[in-house]
Amino acid sequence: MRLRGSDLTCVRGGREVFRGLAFTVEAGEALVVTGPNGAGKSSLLRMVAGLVRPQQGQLELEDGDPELSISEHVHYLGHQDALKPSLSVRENLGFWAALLGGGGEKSEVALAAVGLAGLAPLPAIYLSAGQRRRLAVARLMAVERPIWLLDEPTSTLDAAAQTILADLMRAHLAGRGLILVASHGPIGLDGVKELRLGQQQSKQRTQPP
Amino acid sequence: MSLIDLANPSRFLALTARALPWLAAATVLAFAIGITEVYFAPDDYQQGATVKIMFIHVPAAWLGVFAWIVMSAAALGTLVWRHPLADVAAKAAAPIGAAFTLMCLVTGSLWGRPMWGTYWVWDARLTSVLVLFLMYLGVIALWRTMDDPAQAARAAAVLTLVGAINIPIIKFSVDWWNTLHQPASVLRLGGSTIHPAILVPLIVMAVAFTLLFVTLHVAAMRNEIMRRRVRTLMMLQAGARMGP
Amino acid sequence: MTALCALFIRDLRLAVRVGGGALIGVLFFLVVVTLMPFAIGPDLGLLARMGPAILWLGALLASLLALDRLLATDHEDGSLDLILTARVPLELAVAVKALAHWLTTGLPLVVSSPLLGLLLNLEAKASGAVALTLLAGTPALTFIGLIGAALTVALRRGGLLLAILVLPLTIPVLIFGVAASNAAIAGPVPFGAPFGILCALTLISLVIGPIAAAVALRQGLE
Amino acid sequence: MNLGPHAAFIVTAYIAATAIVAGLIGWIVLDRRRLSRILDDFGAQGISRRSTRADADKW
Repeated sequence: MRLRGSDLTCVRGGREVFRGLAFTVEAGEALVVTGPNGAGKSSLLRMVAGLVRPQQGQLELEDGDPELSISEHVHYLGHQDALKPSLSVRENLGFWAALLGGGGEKSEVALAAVGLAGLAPLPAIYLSAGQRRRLAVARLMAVERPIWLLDEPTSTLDAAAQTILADLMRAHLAGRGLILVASHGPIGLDGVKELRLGQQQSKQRTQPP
Repeated sequence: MSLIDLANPSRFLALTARALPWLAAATVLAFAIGITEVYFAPDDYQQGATVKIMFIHVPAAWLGVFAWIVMSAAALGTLVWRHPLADVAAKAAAPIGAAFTLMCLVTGSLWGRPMWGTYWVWDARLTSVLVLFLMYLGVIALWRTMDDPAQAARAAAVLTLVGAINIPIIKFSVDWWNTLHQPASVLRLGGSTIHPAILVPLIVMAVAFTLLFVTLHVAAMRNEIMRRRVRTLMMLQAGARMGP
Repeated sequence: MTALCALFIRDLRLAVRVGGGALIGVLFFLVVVTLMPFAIGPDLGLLARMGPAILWLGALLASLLALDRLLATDHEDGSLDLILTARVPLELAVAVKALAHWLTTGLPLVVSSPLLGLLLNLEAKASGAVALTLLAGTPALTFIGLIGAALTVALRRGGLLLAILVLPLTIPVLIFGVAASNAAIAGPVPFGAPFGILCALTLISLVIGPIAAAVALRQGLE
Repeated sequence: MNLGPHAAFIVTAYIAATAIVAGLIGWIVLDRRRLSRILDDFGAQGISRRSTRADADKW
């Protein structure tokens, strides 16, 4: 499986966020998207998830399920945790597992893996920001999807949870999955490709055609 | 046993655990006497046997007002002294007051049907009770919408006190509106002079209803305290699990 | 199918839990209908004649009131993004959400309307007719409202705009709903004709609502 | 006892009043059972207000 973007241009609110962006991610590879604020890291991830339309350019997925669109291949972990405060931890995860197409038992395993098994019957309103993030991460395990799009996944996670997430990512890569991570800091993986967003634009500015 | 002792939730639970059976027994006893009195009460020369509905209708109306007074007193406790037990008292009183107000409305319309030929007329008293019912529902909705009980208590307290000031104004306006439109043929519920043979059972029933309210209110307050303990424990549990 | 079921059950749960506000609409309905006689006067004959119109207007405003929660809460907490990546057509997903919304806000209005009919001195037959037309017509209100909810989903204060967008679209439903109720009570038009049109309006909005809402949501992606 | 021509309304009024009171009592009793079960569960897990934090003793 290979995800390729070519000549991508993103315009948001009349402002050009990036232009002529190209990248390739192979199965078993992780691509870390870096750059200063406003460089378009989140926009790129949302674009792959099908939540932002590219102004120009193409996104292609080779060897994917031909019946499904790219956005139906992805796990999108955005800035928001998509949790309902009045539902319990288990109900929250169970709902996303069922909606995104996963099984019930895996949800329990996922809850245990992120250290929330003991809190399963608790309404999500009682969770701290870090615990909410863990619950969002549990989604990645509860449902199998080949492409992971993680937007600042380590923000609000403590060291232990960051280790759990890094282990999850390694396992996903070992299972021939793809990962795109937008991040400011280290994500705990070795040997990953990097895509610098701000650089590319400044390069274009310094070397005019 | 001073009021300060009562004001501690744990003490309140311990004390009411002992008091509740006695309250319940007193309520049952009062109702037994009241129902007997009602059974032997004479018919009204004008309204016949339907006057028997009055023995639940009027006490229910009284409790509908009384519960709001209790809530207002509790609201003062919440706003002035910030006492958590006052929050609990206010929250527990709202659904009970609403239920008695509903009872007043239902019995009133069942009483009115033989008198007026229709289940509802926009009679000044009944209409005021209907507005009171709506205000109860508003308070309950406010309690249900806010998650933080302390915050909800303050909001509900303000609403309750505003309501307490407004209810007489509403009552006056409705009376005025009603006399403006009132067709002369409509019979008013409840006369100004009540025969003693009817007054005695009415008072006994009012006492029985008040005892019932106190019993239910105390029981509901106990539930409310337990609900807050559950909430506290859930927050503690979430906090205790911060590690992996 | 399990995905849509899960969405349906979750929306029902959210509506009945604390803060869900499933019964706020009914409360609003009750208050609006209670206010009417204060403006019109307690003339029972007049109230009975205006009853169906009052009930229909109340139900229309009440169902409008709850609409801004239909999609906006899911947008605010990021749930809508994930629903877009689910392997179900967006049209069906929003239709299921609208259906759950109707069950928790529209149906209580229908159920409570006979009770409010009592306050307006409607006879049992008239109350029944109003309830029947509301049962047939309120789904149309929800599904037309779905379009407005999708259009205003990204706006901070979309509630008022939503009302302005949706209310003109509901005029046909109001016309035929009240007409059918009145036809059942007094005539002279037979009940069947306006009621048939009302049902047709509902069926059309059941189809158009989700499709238009899905288009609006996809267009709204930036 | 002769309730006159409107006996049905009187009986209905008393039944309605009884039903409302029964509803209140039922709600309070069921609520109490549910809450004490949850509290017992917490007790079984060894979580109590005193064991974890002192200021939680408010309730």
